Amino acid sequence: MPSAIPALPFYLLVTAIIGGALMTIFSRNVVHAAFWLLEAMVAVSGLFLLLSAEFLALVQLLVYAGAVAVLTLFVIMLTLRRREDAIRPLDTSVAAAGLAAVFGIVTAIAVGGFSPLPARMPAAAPGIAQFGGELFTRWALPFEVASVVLLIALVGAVWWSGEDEDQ
Amino acid sequence: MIWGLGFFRAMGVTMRNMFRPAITVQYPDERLVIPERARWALVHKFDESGRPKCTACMICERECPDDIIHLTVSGDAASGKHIDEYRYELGACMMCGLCVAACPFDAIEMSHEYELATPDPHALVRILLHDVDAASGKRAKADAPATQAALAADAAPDAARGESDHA
Amino acid sequence: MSPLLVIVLRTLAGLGLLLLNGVVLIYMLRKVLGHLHLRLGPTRVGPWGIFQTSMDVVKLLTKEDFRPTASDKWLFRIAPLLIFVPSFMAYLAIGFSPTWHFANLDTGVLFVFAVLSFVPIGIMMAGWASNSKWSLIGGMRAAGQQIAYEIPLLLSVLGVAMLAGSLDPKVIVESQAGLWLGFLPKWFIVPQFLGFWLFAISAQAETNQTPFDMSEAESELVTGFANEYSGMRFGFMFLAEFSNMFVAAAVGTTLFFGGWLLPGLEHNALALALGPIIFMVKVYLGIFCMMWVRGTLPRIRIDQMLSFAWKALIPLSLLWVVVFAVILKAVGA
Amino acid sequence: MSAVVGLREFLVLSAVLFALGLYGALSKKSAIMILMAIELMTNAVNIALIAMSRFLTPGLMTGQFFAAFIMVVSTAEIGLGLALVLALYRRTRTVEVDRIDRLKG
Repeated sequence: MPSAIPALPFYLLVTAIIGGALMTIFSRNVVHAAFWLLEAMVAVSGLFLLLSAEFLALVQLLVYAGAVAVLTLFVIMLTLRRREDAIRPLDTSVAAAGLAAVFGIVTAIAVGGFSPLPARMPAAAPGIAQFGGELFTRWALPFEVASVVLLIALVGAVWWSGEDEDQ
Repeated sequence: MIWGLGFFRAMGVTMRNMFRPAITVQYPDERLVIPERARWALVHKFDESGRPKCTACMICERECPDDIIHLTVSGDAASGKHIDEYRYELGACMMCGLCVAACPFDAIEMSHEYELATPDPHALVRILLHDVDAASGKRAKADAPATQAALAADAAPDAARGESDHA
Repeated sequence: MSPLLVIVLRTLAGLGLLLLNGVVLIYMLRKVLGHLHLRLGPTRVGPWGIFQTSMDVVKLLTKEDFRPTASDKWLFRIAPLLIFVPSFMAYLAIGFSPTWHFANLDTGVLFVFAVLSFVPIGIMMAGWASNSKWSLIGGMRAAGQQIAYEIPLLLSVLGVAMLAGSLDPKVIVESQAGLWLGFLPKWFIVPQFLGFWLFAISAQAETNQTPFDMSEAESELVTGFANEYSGMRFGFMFLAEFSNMFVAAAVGTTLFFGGWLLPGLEHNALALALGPIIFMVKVYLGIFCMMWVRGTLPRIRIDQMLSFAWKALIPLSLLWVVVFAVILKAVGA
Repeated sequence: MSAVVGLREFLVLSAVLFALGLYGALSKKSAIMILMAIELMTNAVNIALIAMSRFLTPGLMTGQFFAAFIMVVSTAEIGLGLALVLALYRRTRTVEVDRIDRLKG
């Protein structure tokens, strides 16, 4: 039996995501921007829950809230010489706005152009056990590659940030 | 020694402590016994007839390193000295006991009165003697053997002080 | 009952449990630490001082709610909530017995770690918003500590997940039923002894307990992130810490000590009825051990703390995951 | 917007979020802000992938796996990016990308 996504939580989350993204880009305080980004990420994790991707929702929380946001905040605070440096001029760019608008319009036309987009979800939503099973059978090779990518990124990050200051 | 064994030893110590009686003295309900030579607020000694042994010789006032003993004396040697006021500033006293050590007549001592906290700053200035005749050498010779001993000690002050230190 | 009402009631029950736990744990901490140090702990308010904590709550509630003028107004207000709410959310995933739980989650253990990963954010937010360099440095230290010890904490759970084949608290507990060799309870602490030690050390650090409590040494050394907080805002952070302690002990009980199971008391009506009590007793024993360590060890420096995490705990836990996987494969084959 | 939330709404949300991220990444001068905008864009992609996976091929979960790998890659990217920002800040004392104009550091 196809099921529908309830409209109220969806639109609440949409408001949170879009609002968070807008505040991220248009708040003048870098630290506030990072916290707004975090808020948007948490709302995205709620959206994943609506789409019955529980595991990814939790990973989204762990990765973005636990790692990315804290890392971003750390770097922001390490690169501020004074507290007032957190307030930055609001960089605006007409060209970038135009490009983003063009992208948005083209995508909207493309999405609208797809004729029958399903409005209801198919009933079969596989659980976390199936996700795990698939991850270690069919997707085992990409999984291993991803872990190697992470390892290399880790080593690279340590290499870059561990340089001596007086170089 | 295996590394980390100290941790378990420490844990053992605290666990043994857990089942030993606490060394806490619950102060207002129970009190520690004050040691014999504890030095707290300064008081005067009185002879059998209730008169102070103080002769107003002013040695304590001179000896006090904090300058907190103030004697106001009237009268003269002929009619006998009269102590108008013996002022003792308890709040500034550091309980060194030099005044007691210096007193040739054994007329003052450090008491065991240690609950000295008070909300009233005026209570920290004490008038120990008020409007009394000072003991004279003649009177002391007449009726107080203890004072006689003190006077005898005065003749050989160093020896007497040495004795009292070892008492 | 309507499902919404059930959710509201369960949330309220969780909140009540959290507050009750907080009050009981603070009293217990003072008493246990006191007796470990040959002291008495609170004795004055009520018999054996049992109302001391309640009076402290009253004090916190009636204290002036003070905010530094130049602080970041909204972040300053949100930060205590961001520290408090995750530790409350973590209660939802704890199973007290086969039938007693706030929410039935397939990924309960992962859920606990996911929500608790918000705590460093709240800490950094509090440190930044206070507009004090000591708070800022304290916040960054505390967040660095939390992140560093989160990794061995997660890795130490992997061994249990491999044994039980699940992250559902219920499945993990049920797979610990029975006896090994006829006398040893089939709890996961036996095969996962090293994993348990890693878990215990990291949990002690994650909950800011004493060998690792540099981040909350706010009153003796001005290093805490909560320097500028007073009144109930500070109370929220304080409460969150004790609730994290309970969560850590509950997760440890679930993973390593057979949850609500006792050998010889499994799968019958009596076990079902006694389950929550057994669970709570185990959890409180675990908390007692945390306090015992807290009363024994002196505080270590922040750099020692971090190099211990990154240079000792994380490599050790990674190695243990690999070694245990190989052992499990060899035994299973 | 229709009362029933279908795939179309998810895709529109994803497109809007991506456009916002694009604008941020192109217009910002602080390297950290650019990285944050890129994170917004990867999140937009993840939303689209998971929504399509859920609506079109729920049994395969291909989109979910792609999203998981994107998360891995974006974590690696932000880790490296922030390390780079930190290294640049140490040399040039600035995080403004238009002030970092020397090829040989």
